[in-house]
Amino acid sequence: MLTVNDLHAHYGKSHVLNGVRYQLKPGEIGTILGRNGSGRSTLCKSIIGLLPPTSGSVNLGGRELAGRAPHEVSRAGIGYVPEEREIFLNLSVDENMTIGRKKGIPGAPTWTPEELYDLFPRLRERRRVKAGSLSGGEQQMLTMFRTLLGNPLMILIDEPTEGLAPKIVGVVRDTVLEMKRRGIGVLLLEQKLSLALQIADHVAVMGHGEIVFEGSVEEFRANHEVRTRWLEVS
Amino acid sequence: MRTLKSKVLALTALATFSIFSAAIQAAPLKIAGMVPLSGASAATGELYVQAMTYVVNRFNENGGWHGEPIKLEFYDTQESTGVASDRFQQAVAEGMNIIAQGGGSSVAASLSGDVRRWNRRHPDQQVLSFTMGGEAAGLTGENCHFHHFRFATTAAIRVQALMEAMSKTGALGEKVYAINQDYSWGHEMQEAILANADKYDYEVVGKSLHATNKLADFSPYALQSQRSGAQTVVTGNWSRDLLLLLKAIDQSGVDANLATVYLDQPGSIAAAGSAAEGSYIAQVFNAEAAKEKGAAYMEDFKKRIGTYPAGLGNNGVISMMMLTKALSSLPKQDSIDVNRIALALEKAQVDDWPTGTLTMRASDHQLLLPLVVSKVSKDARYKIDNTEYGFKPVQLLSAEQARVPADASCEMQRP
Amino acid sequence: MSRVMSSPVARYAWLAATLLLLVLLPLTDSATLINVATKCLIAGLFAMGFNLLWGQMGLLSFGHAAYLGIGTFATLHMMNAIDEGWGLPAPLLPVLAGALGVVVGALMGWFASRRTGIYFAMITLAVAELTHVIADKWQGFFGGEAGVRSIRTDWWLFGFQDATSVYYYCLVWSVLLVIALWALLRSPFGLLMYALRENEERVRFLGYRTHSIKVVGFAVSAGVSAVAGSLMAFMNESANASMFATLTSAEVVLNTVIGGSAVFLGPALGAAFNTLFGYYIGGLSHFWLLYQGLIFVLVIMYAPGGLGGLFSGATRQAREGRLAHHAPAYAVGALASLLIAVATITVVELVGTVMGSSYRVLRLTSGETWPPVSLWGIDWHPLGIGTFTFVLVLIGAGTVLLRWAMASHRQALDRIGSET
Amino acid sequence: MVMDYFLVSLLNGVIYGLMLFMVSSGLTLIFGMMGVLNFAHASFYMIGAYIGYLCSLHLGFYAGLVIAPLVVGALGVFSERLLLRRVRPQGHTHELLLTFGLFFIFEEVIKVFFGNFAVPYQVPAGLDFAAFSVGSIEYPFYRLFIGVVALVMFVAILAVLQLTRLGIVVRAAVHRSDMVAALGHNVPTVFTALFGGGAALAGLAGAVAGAFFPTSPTMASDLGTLVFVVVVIGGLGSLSGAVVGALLIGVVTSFAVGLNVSLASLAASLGLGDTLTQMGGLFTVSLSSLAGTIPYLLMLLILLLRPSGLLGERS
Repeated sequence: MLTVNDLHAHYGKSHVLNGVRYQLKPGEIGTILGRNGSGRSTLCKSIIGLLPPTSGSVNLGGRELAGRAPHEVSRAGIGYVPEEREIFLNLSVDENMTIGRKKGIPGAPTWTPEELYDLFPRLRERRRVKAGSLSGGEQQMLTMFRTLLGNPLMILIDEPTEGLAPKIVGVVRDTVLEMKRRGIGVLLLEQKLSLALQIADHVAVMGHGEIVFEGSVEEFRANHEVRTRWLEVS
Repeated sequence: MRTLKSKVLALTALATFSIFSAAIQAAPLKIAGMVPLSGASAATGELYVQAMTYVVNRFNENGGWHGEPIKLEFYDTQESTGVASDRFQQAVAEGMNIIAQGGGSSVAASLSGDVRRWNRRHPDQQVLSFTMGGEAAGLTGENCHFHHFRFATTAAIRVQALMEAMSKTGALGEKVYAINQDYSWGHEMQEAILANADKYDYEVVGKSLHATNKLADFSPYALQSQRSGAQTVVTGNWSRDLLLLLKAIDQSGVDANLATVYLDQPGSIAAAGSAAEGSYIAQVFNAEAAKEKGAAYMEDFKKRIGTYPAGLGNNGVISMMMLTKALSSLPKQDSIDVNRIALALEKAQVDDWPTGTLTMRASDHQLLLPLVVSKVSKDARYKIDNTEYGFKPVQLLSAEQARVPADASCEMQRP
Repeated sequence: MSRVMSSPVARYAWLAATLLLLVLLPLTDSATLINVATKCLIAGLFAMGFNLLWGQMGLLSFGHAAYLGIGTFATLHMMNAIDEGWGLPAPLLPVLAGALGVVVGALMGWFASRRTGIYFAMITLAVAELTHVIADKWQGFFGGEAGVRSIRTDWWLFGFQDATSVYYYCLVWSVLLVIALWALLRSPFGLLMYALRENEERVRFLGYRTHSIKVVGFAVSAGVSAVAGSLMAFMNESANASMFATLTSAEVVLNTVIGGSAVFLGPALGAAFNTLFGYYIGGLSHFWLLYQGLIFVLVIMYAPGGLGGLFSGATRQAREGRLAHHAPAYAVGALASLLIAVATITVVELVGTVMGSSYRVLRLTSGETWPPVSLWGIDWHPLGIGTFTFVLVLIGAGTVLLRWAMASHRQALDRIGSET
Repeated sequence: MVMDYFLVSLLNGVIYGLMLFMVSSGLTLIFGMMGVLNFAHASFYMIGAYIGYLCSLHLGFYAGLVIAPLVVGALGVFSERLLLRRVRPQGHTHELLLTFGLFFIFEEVIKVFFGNFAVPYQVPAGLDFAAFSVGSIEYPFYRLFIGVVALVMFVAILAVLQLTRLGIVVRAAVHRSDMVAALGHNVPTVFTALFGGGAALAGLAGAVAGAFFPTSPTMASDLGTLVFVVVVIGGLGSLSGAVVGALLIGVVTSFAVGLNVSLASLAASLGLGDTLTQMGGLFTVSLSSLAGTIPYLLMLLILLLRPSGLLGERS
């Protein structure tokens, strides 16, 4: 189980995370919503070690991970799919997959490249092609597959459907549901409300570096004030 | 900790100083040896230290200058003009009378200029400038002055000697290629090579000037000389540029003789190895050429200093021999007057130098000295750098044969 | 209360004392000392000019020798012109040389500042290489190997024939320019330069043409460097093209880093330190460049703020009355460093001597396999147990003490942290 | 006849370029991955040559080709782990300055042990013969040997980078090291390995080339800025760029030597008369004497026109 407790982080002198608390169980899909600048992506980076938090705790199944190097966090079982689909443009699809491959910790669900390609056969057809020539949707799938090959316990996906065609969004949804089926905890971080509300088990909203709302999808839908104040632009 | 190396070397020198320091007299003559003791040219500096110590010790043991031993101090120029200027200031502050430079032309030029300005400002504490190592023409040309003396050769002298000996022995051929470093020294070499063409009946089939100590690969130059069909390649290169050129020419199988100037720098033969075999050099001294006299000098030097004199170190010996000769001709003085020493130097004649007579030309203060043109060979009597090679003499040129006319641009103002 | 009152006084007291010391220095009547001090002033001014680019704008130039050299040669030619009867007043030479430096610097800066970071550094390096080649080839202006020589001429009531007058000449110019630099850094333009370093985009969004700011900064930096070159010409009265070598550009970087680029007078401090080091240690040991390199690396590793940073840190601690907490750690640290330094020097000097050619001669002539080497008045046997023990004990003790000092320093910091 | 010289010139240039590549390859990979321009990289080349020389005295020339890269590689690992990594938090400039200091120290330490002059490191007798002759020109076998070693090295680096997982990780880290770390790879360790590997390559280059070119303490400073030129021209971080840059510099320098053309003679041949010749100075300097400067001119042009280099990616 992923437990984030009282997490603070700074960019230079600006305080960007202000005591975040959050929990996610295996086999659960959680979502954190928030506008640009709400601290959503920073939370992601702090959890996975790209931006070491100034204080607080990130705990995965009893192991304290706050302040550890990214590769240690990854090896502890937290996978990360970045917002801007940071695939390695100069490498082929297969090579991108190779980089993600690792043993994973005992008991974590395991994946093979072939079964991942089965989820999105188009990528298999293009496995020898340089990743730079892939379409946005293909890149998004490649980023997710790459991370899954590391056999994570939990996966953080930043903006999974940003700018994608509806058809691809469906593939993303199916893949996320497959992760849940296998027992991975999935945390979706989104700006808009598209995919998350269809599949999430619970919803949190971030603003000013804090969690300002937490509850079920129904509670969130009912709470008009949270939506207008923290999410919808206008 | 001060200059450990020279301390080790000057052991003998110190021993003799202490004998005389008991009888303290006023104002001994002080010589400042301005040589590189650290940095890339430190080994050359060491040769001067050995050589000057050798002559000065011998002179002091024989009673010095009217019973007064000469003092010899060394200053590390690091082969940099800036540092040399600092050391000059230090030396005059410590009362030195003669600033004797060993090393490259740029330091020589800078020190000669320092001395000229110093003497203009301090007429009551004038000093002399000796150039033991700088071969740039300007030192006895446009920049000559009364207080400066050169105990080294120039490009014109070296090239003429090489051509004279090589054409006499038939090694020169009719086609000559000049490869030199692209700065004033290399330019002077090239001019000298062009200037001697008619006299020794050869054609300069190619000339290259290359960046100094910058290139790593000389094979293109070897190729150029090959292409030109040259029978002799003449170069004034030194140190690294010489080594690279030697190796490139050797490895490309270029079928030409190589005529050099600075092949006797310490370490050059060792580093070049067989690539140097057969190369010619115009040398200030070669013991084998001087037969018994040469052998006697070599052994005496080794007995006193612990090693044979080598390469440019001989310029140090020559300069100190000329100086001590001049001093001996002067009557006893109460205070040191460098102008009288300078005038005596102009008339000094050294006859016990193994390869021949040494005199000073008064018009430009250029030493007239015999030269030896030699060839790198396994047959040589004295081996170099612990290799199997040495310099086998080809021809000994007397001072008269080796002299070239004084540079017309020298306008010396005499006191 | 008294702390607040004393802080500016303490700050200016240091400056005033230093200045007084500099003004009174010629009283020592030591030609050598005055000569070295003049060199320190010139190197210091050069480093201050260089640091305007780096410390203020974060632009690292590897080619500042070019601007120093331009100032030097321009001045030498002007001095020769004076000697031939032109009516230029000698005290104005640095102004003209500096103006030339500004013009050339603006031109070069216009090219170089089109890029940032490592690319900027590479452009300056390439320009410096090319300048060096031009200086080498253009014998008419740069004089080739023999260089250009000149002589100082007196002007009006001022005589420039002795070292003291040259020293004061350089001192006056250096102090004037340092004050000007200080004023520039505190002017709105100086703040703009600093803002540019922190966040270039934001400055651009504020409506400033960042490229022009950089060009002006580069030009001023080159101008100050050219004035330093001019003073150098005035002092040495000669120069040759070798001053354009990469080494000159490298030295000013070394000086600035050792002195500390973030402290205003840091570069000058570093330049003075290195000049004195080269002059005095260079006369003592053939391996002084190695020691200088080691000091440089140690500064980078353990005192990234340089000597200036250490000094200003210590004075700040003194002002805030905290120096006493740290004093034991500093003292022990200094002692430890001394022990390690002595051990290092011993090793380097012994190895260097034993590997040297004259030692080989000594081995051959003395009949001994490893004759002793004299260092600090002691005869050391290169392979003797005593030598090894001495070195190991010193290094061991030094390391233990150093660790203690660092731990104690950390504790003192923590204690202060918990108090406040 | 002219063709012969053309071919030999070309071969000379190519082989010199390949040698430059041997030294530059590690430099460009290290820069690409961590953004550090390692000033001390050419020092590794020099140290490799000295270790090769020591081995040739006691263990034989070929032992040196194995031992030199190992020792220099270890030195690289040591420098990265104990020194560079400690200043990394202060930014790239500090790393660069640290390597700048190391460059000085390495050169001075070599001088302490081996003195200031070149040491007699020789081509072994077994390799010291003419490979072939073109007309009257003999081509030394050892030059070809240098070229072959460089080619083998290039192929080996390519194979490791293209075919092994480590290679893929390195290539990925050159562009996005943080993402590689987030996928569970220990990037600092990969960097240490790369730094050591790059140093080892430079060490091998030194052991091979030192026997042909003199092995002296100035080897590093002679090549120091030239390898920067190679990687800048090729594109910082691009291995194939380093090959292209190195070959370009090698060939251009090789041919420039043969051209005794100056600005003045060009102007004269264009019918502009002798004015430039009379002006002297820079105008009469021949191109061949500028051979050593051409790389810097090329670099300046590249930096101003296409700063990412010939094959580098635009950033």
